[in-house]
Amino acid sequence: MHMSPLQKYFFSRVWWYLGTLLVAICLNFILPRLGPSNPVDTIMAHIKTPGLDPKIAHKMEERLRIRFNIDKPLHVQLGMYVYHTIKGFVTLDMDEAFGDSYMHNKPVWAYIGPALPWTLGLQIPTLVIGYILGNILGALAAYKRGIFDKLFYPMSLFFTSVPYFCVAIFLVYIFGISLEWFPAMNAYGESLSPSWSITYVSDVLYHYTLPFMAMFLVYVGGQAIGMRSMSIYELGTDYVKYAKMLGSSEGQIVRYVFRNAMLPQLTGLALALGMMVGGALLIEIVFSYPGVGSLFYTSIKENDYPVLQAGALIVTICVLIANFIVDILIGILDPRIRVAQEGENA
Amino acid sequence: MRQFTLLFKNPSFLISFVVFFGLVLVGLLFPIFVHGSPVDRLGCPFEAPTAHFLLGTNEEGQDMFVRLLFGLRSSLYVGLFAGTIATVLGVVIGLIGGYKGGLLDNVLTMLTNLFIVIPSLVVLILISNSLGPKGRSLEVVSIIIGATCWAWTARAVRAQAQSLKMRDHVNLAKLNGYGTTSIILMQILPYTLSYVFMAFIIQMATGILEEAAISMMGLGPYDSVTLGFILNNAQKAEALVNGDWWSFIPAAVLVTLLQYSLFVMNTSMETIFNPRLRKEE
Amino acid sequence: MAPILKIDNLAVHYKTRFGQQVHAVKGVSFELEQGKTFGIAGESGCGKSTLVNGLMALFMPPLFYTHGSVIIDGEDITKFDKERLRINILGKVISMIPQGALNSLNPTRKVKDFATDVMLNHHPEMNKKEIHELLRNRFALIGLDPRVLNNYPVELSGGMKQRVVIGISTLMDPKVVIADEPSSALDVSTQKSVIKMLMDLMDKGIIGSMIFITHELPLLYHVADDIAVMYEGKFVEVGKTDQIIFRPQHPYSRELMDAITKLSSEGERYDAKDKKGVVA
Amino acid sequence: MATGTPLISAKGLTCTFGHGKKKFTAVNKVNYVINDEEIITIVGESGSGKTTLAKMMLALQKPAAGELLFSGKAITDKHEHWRKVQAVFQDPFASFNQFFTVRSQLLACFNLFTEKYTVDQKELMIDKSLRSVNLDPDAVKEKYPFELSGGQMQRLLIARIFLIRPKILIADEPTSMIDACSRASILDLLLDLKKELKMCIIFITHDIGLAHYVSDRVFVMCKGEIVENDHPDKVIKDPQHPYTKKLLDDIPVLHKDWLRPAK
Repeated sequence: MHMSPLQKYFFSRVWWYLGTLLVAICLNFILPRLGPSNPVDTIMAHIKTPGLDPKIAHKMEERLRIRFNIDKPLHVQLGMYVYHTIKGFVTLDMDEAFGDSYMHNKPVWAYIGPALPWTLGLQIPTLVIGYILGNILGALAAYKRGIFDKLFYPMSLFFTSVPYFCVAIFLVYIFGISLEWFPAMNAYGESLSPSWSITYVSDVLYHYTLPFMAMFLVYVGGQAIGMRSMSIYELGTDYVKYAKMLGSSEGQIVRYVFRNAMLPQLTGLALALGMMVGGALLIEIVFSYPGVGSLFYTSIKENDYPVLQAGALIVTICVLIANFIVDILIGILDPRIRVAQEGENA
Repeated sequence: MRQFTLLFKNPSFLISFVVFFGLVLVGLLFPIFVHGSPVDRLGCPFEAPTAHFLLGTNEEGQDMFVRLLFGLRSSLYVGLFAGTIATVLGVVIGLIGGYKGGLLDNVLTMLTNLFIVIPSLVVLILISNSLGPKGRSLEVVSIIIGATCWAWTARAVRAQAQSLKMRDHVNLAKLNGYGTTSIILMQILPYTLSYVFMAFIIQMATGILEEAAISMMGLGPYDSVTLGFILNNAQKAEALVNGDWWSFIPAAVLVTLLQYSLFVMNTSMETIFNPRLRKEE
Repeated sequence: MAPILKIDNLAVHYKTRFGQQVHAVKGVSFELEQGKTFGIAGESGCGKSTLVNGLMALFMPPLFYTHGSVIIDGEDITKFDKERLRINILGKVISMIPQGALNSLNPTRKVKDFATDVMLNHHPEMNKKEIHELLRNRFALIGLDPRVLNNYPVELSGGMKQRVVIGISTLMDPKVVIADEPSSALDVSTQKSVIKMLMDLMDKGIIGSMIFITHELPLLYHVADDIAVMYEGKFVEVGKTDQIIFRPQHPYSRELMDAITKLSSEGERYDAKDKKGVVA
Repeated sequence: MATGTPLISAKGLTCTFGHGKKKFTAVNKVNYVINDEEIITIVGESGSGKTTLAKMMLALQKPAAGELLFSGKAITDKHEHWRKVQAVFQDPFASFNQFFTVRSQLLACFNLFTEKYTVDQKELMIDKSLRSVNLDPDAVKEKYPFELSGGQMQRLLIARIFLIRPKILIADEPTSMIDACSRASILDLLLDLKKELKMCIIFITHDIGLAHYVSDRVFVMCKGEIVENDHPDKVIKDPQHPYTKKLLDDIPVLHKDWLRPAK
């Protein structure tokens, strides 16, 4: 079959990410079992109360043992787990994919499903806006230098080095508690119930301000620092010197530099996504924002192990998808990658 | 070397260096000056700062100032420990993959990319949770942090090793009859040292950060007060909403200060060591 | 005949990051006539490449103007402000062919688009279609396959990139072209075709005259009418090509010429009597 | 004289890189014989396979096929091989580790030797080798490579050869990174060394002038094959292969029309 270089690149990435997904699913099974106790013991320890009839407890344990296939060899357990997860994803049956939470006798998806939109709604806009603005500011700093850069650089450095949750804490304390400009907690007022009414939406946006700012500041800082040094590098390249010698305008040069420095920035983004998303989950805890991050927090507190595991998988999958999108963007924007694919063909 | 004298002439490096090592000294030497226990109930819950309790007390009436000092010390300890593990792992994996090439390199690169793409915090949460509260000593937490955060260093060191192995001084060492281990240690490693040193600083910062992060989640070490643990307590006791600033702001400031000073040290070193950026002036 | 370009006592310095001034070009004078090629010979580090910037009056930090003049069309372009220099002179009246042609093209821009950018800088009144037409014609005229216009630089070989760069540098029929080691990274056969292309551009009148900088003297012998030998930022000797190559006066030029004649396929062979090897 | 077994002989020597679609043949079924104390020049443009050919002789690159014999024997013990076959590389700046002094880098050669020397003996040998390449031992021994000039470093590389005293020296573009004026003196130094050690030198170069100046025989390489193998006068005056003809035609020389009719 004849494929264009871009298609080839696309498919090679698809395979890579599918492979990574499989590894992630396996890790998701293996990692929780590294410890001394198995999931059934963990759950039982939580359920057993002094008043519980030992017979009922025993019966419950039996059922859990069957559910978790705990008596089968580990590789069979792994196989079953991978099978159910993938089958669930393919048939879009999330209850099959993630199973039930035994703490509350509800399917895990009942927790993850409602939490995910809040997390995505927080992460995606901050990431996109932060990325774009950060790059513009970074390029400006590299190009203008001078006073602007002298002020801007340490500030960006500050925001990129401060942990997300610390920024969140400072913002909550200053703007939420002391000044009372913005609500410090939750995603919407307690008296409201979710609907598409203007009151509700504007209340959500009002609550959105501080968590958004906390993440946004860090993203912008990080992107700006990276873009600044990439642009400085690009400004010293031969093609920029040549363009200047041919009388290219400043604006022209800035456009070249911006475009070409964006590419390594995108690669950097792909590499950093895992770190960034992990850090940003903590923001939700500070704001009691009802997303996956807060879900982690409560499920750890309640020792609700299936929810934790499912949350870990869903976050990993989201990061993999984001990574994949960035990779494909790079392939589209950078002619060098297409040519490299063609070279492999020759 | 000349580069190091240049480094100490760089004001931002100097300031961050002084701040960081100042904090290290405080973390090391405070028991000489401050006596007190981080866990004993010494006062009433949520006492505001006074001359007696410099930073007030928390929900259990523990002295926040003493807790903060202990927290600083254990956070630094995690940073150093986890940073060392991550750096050593990253350098070893990167050097071997980059120098050896072939199948081994393919496997190591794949592993590295996996660790980069999969969010390390998620992995940390799963492992820490499975260890159970009794399994998480400060050392164990440091080790698992180190074992999950090496990939960035490995990636960069691998790239360097790969280009260095083409250099003629490596060929010359081969012609002198030296083996792989000796060549990696004597001919490749020294050239990556300035990078490795910078990576170590970042890894220390990562170690401190990741510990604070999982402690915030409630999965921190059981045997020590860390800065993350203080924040977690404040969170649980809803100190934030109640405006008891002394039970969380100082800890957050300390984490920030540690991170910022390490980052500034790293970037100012980069401008000195990295000739690409040096051209800028 | 009046010279097109007159350089008078031009000096250029740059500042190091420790604030020291390095005088890379220390007072250089020469004249260039229509249709002639002026060769500049010297080893690496003698200030040749800094001189290129000086000749274009293009002073970008850390490079600074010290003194002297560059007179073209009766005007001293060192006195021009940046915008005037950029719009009226660079690429249009004085153009250059860079040393590192391999990296001189923007890697993410098609040849056509880059060339269009260059044209639009000087002729904003033109539209893209006109420019593309002009590009195709010009590339065909100078013996370049117009199809390369649709390529990205990575898709071109080293020799092809160099030719594309020459094509772009001479788009606006510059009066003076400065070629800074235009072929040193190429293999000999490609080098020859590139030099031929340059000479052809001169014959066709697309280029008025040329300044050719290289450390390869035999090459310079074939292309230059006059040669200056540069050493530590100064011209130690300037003269007609034959005189410089065969009867150099200055000790440095003499040493340079000796070195090349000794190691040439026309020179004497290493004393064969000492050798024992025999052709199998 | 070319009696008995030749010093180096190659039969059907092939080297490939990569595999599958990306497979690239750098050296393709090459045959040659090199005799004792000969000076051979391998001329070729970049990508012609000359450096790969040299690396195979240096046992730095394994051939994919064919045989390569030294005095009739295949390479078995690399240590022993490197006692006999050594190299001088193109870029003197890249040939030394910037982190060690000149002395310790020369001391590293003793790793090849089976003989045991005392520290004093080693020092004496190093001093002698440095003097033989016109370097003052006291002035350079404690220096780091970056404190020396390119010419000095290239001399150091030659001093190293003087210490090891191999039978075969492979010199990969030994003068291309040095300024024109010191080029000839480095070359003469190598040739003097050859006389003293009675070794065979194989120059790898793209400079046909250099080949003409020094060699007994010139190999011209093109696309992984040796297309010419003869006395330099013969190769230059009467090239057999069309590639050589074109190459000679394209090199600018002083006494021949190159571009347009003579001035």
